[in-house]
Amino acid sequence: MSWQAIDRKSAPADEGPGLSDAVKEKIRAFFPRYETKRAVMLPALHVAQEAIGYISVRAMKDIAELLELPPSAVMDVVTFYTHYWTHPRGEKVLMVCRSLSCQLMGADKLQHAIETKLGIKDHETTPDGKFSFMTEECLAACDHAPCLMVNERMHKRVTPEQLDKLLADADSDKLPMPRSDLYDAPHGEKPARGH
Amino acid sequence: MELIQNLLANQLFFSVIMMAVGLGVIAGVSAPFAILFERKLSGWIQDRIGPNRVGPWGVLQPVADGVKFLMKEDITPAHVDKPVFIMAPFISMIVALIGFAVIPWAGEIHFPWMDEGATVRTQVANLNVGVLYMLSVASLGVYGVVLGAWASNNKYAFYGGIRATAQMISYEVPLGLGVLVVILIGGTLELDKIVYAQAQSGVWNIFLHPVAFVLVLTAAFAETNRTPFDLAEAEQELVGGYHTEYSAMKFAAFFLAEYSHMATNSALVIVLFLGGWAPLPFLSFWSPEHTWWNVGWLAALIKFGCFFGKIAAFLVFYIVIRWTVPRFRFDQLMRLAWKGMVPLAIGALVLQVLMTALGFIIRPERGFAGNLPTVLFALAGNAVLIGLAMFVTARSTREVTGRQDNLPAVGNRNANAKLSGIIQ
Amino acid sequence: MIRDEDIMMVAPPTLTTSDKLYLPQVIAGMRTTLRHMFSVAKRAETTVQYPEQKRKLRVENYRGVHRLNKDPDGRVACVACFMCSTACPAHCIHIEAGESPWPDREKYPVKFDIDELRCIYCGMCEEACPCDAIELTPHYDLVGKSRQEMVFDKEKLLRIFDETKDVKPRKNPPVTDYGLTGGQDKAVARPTAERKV
Amino acid sequence: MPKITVDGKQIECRDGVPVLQAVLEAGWDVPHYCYHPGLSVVASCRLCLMEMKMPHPQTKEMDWAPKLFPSCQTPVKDGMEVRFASEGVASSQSHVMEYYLVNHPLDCPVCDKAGECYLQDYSEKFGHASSRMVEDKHKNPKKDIGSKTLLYSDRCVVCSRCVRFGDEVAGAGELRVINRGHRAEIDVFPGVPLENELQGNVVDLCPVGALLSKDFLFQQRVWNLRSTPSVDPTTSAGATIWIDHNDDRIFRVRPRFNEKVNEWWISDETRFGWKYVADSKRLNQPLQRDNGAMKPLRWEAAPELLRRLLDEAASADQGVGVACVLSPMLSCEEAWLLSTFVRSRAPQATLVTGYVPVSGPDKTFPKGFKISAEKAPNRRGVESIIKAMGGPNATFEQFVKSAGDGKFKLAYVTGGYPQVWLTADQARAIGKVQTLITHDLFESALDEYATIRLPGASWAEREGSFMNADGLIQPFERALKPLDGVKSDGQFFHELVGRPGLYRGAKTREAMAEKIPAFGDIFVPRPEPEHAH
Repeated sequence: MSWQAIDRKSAPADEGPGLSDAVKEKIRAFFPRYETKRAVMLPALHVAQEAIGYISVRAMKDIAELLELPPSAVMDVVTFYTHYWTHPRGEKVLMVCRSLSCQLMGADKLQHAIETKLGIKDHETTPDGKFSFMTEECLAACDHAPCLMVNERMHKRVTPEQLDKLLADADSDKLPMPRSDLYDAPHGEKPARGH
Repeated sequence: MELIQNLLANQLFFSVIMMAVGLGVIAGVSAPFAILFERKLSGWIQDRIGPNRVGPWGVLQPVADGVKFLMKEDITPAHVDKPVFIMAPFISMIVALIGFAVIPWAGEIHFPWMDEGATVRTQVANLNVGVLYMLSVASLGVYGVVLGAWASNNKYAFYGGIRATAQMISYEVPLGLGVLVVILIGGTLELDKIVYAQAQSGVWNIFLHPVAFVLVLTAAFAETNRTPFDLAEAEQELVGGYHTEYSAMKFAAFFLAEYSHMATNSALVIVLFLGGWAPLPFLSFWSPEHTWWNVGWLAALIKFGCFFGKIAAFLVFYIVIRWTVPRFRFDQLMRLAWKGMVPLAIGALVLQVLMTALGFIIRPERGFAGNLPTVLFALAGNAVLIGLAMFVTARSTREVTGRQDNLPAVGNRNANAKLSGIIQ
Repeated sequence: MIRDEDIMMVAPPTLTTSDKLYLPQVIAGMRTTLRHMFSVAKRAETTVQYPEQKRKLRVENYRGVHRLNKDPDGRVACVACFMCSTACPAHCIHIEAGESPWPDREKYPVKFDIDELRCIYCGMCEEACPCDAIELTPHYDLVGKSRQEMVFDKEKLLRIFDETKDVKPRKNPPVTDYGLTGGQDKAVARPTAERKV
Repeated sequence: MPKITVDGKQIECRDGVPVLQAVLEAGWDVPHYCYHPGLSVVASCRLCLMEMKMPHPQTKEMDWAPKLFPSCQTPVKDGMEVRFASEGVASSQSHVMEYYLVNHPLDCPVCDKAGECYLQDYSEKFGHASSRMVEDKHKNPKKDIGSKTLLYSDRCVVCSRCVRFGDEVAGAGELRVINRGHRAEIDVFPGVPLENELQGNVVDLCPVGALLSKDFLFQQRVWNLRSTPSVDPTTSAGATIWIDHNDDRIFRVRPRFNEKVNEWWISDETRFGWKYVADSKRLNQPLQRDNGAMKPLRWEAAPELLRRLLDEAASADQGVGVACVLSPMLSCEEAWLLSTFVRSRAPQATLVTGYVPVSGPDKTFPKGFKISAEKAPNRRGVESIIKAMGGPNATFEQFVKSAGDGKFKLAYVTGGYPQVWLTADQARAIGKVQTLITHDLFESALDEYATIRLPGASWAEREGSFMNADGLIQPFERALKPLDGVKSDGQFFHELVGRPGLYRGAKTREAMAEKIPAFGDIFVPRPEPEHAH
């Protein structure tokens, strides 16, 4: 077919890293908490993304195998949520809100500044692997618009002028609490909520 | 030389010659050339040139056509009644030709080498019931059409045949009545005598009975299946009508028969109404005392020429009518015959009967002037007839053309209401 | 469905007595017929002695033999959508479609035959064509020795385009973007501005 | 039977169906994409919306509720009152249609679905005449997602029928919706293509031209095709199908709804199993052995010749030495005509059930769709005819054995299988029969022993009925003219028996039902509602 359809029949040349046995074990640990294995999908994906930085094709296959689902079902979920990355991301992911309040308060200028400064667009990563950029539907902090999130840390009322400083700051993504506390721990103990 | 002269003095031999002339000239030459002439004329009428590729001005077109007809594949479809199918076109042809047997081409001719007072007739057979013979032969013409149509075993052909039958039967009535008028004028059935009477008096029958003339002429058109009476071969609805299944020479026979028929019928009308071979009306060209018009080659040729010229003129008339008048619808055709022509023809007949009863009789020996009162009376009678016809027609509410109110309703109620409003 | 208000009833003409008598009208008709018959000068004007003389045609709308247009790259413009053969009342167009060898299109006619003897030159194919690929040319003197010869194939129809494009240029500029590229290649030819209106 | 009022008209409907299904069955034309009676309901296409009467919150009087409800997700309830003929519904339909067409490419001329595309139909009936979209259309790529299927995701309306079919009916779930919002598209996991035995159905399911069969791609425009109702000839399940054909060529086979057998689906085996019909290797000339060499035989002379041969073979012993192999590829009517013929000349002739190809075990899919292991359509039909005819009978193996023992003087062997069905050994054993008449589609190992070899017609060129493995007798019609030189089997047997006129399946069935009453009871599936898809 010379008018070429994308070939989806053969696996990509680089499937990326798979899940190690330890990570798989970590996912299996979620199984007793839910009625079905399918329900473990979201935590499993988080675990996987945490382990290898993004969710590779190989990882999706591994998860599908663990959850006894067709791999396409995993891909369905992965592509539905914007926070799951299907390709490697940088150390710091900058997220700019594109919802109404932030946009009114100048998030578009902020986005433009980031894009020109780093030379990347939505869901792209700088060549040096330091920064990735994505737009976000709502960061739930409209009173502090425009917001910018660096990894899991929220920065409020960010202006393009502050951007240089922010990018230079090595601790810009540092959280006020241990990261693991953000998620439900596997064994049922109540995690401490941040902020 | 003497032998030839003797032979030429022999009526039988002369009849054979006339037969040869009739067949050769009419069927062999004039019919094909009438076809060419028709095509030429129709071309002119339609601002075209007409056939012009074969020979100068296309005069060899009939030859080319003839060759084509002969060389073409002669198809006899599998489903036809074979003997009848093959016979039909030739019946048509023969019937069209035998009518010429009684046509008095140039009356009687006396040649110098013949005995005093002896003459030969330029006629194949001088029947004392010539008119009847003509009528019966003309009505035989329908056989060719009907047999061909029936034998074709094809619904279109069959419809054509049915139409032709109904049409011929209908139009023979006014034709016969019109001819009867002429018979009553001269009191004879002999064509020859009818012509001599007109030639002697100079009163051509057309001047006595123009209405009868028009009726006979119209009926003659219908008898030949020419437009506007060619319903038997109406292309729009019947493909080719009765000759749908015919091809090659068999079709050509039908075709030639039509043209021969035209010539025969014109000859009949000419004899009956237009003085036959008499060159001019109002003048006496012959009387039993002065037979100079019957003597010698020259007279014979002039007379023959006159007759033939009249036929040619008639053919032109036929052709011009064909390209002028559109075809009738079948119900119109029937209405014209039965409600128009038959009453008028009866009227003409009554007129002639009245004339005979009242003594308004043509006496050929008196010449034109002597017969003037008769002519005037006849014309007055005809005027009355026409007036009556106009009176009746004007009073008739039924539309002669256009939509028929007894047809099934079409469209919607609204529209029909509008329509009936228009009709009433 | 014909609506009531669309029906127009035409009243049959009312006939005068002379109309009803036929003959006066026949004679009036004959006058017309005879006038034409004797008007010699007119006759010469209206008849053309084909093939020695040829009539001047209005090239834009004459419906002669078909041609298959080419796009600027010289490829057949047809996308084998079968609209012409569907619209054809004489069923004289026979198409076999296949995958095109070009990246910007997916379908093209592998075979495109028109039976010029069956064709009634109604121009419906031209009307139906969504990419103005089939057009009727002013070329009308069309002869052949066999029926087979009169079935024009794709190559012949494309050749006719080469022969006739000077006389009759393609009616509309070629439009190659029928959504056929599937968005993989943004740089596709766009309809010109005038056409977009 | 609940009664509901639709557009002021009361209709009776089946229990437990959605309003949409009920009104479709009652003849309403309600647009819908995502709803399919064989799949779960998601109510995502928002086209089948209706107005419904509900008690007013304050006055408690029944009144039209201000919002619209998806009729596919609302089960019928006795006394319910709904309407589709309202301005609100019409405007909703037209606006939803406009949304669907925002990004849909206008490539109908090259789209194989055009003509049976519901986007086209609904756009025409319920949509806007023109698009207000002035921006460039968002174009998703074309995807090669399997050996038999192509996905044009730019044409997709994301009704998710194919996804649900994969999950629920086929059980493989290769297709998924990826991304979300206006970026949503259907896709497979890279390297895990759509390869299941029911995959062809997604092409029929797709209401637009997004999923296309590679086999049918660019072959024909659908409006040129004529559909003939038929029955699957490849397995004993008896799936009912449509044969879509034009100019005496089959172009595709589609499922025909059948509530008792295959519902809305067919397997790929059935869908693509017709290819042998157009095989150039098919026999197309009756042959007769004359001094060792095969000479052409005229069809007209064949009945007389067969009668003579049969009479000769049966003259001495009432036809004990005569065998007739009734292939399970024959229709019931044909098997009956042939056995009647043989028995009329040789009352003691042995009737043999032909070879029944079997491959693997039966396969059952999650919702109960079955692929049967028996690869012949009419084994039960032939068996019940042999049983009803009485007299000597045998299985195919027994026949081969006794033929090898030289028991038979004459044998009429019918084949008609698309694949090779005889081993050389079997052929050699059957070849011991002195007068061997074969009637087959393709050349076989029997040919070198055959006295007369008749070419058979494929099922698409015949008519009659098949009795499926569950005993359901389902008629099928003739779709194609037989190949040049081939006579339809039924017609030939009809002439052999000496019945007047042309062979018609239904006529023969009537005559047959008089002799074997069981065959009077044929099953014709109820037609699907006109506006359903």
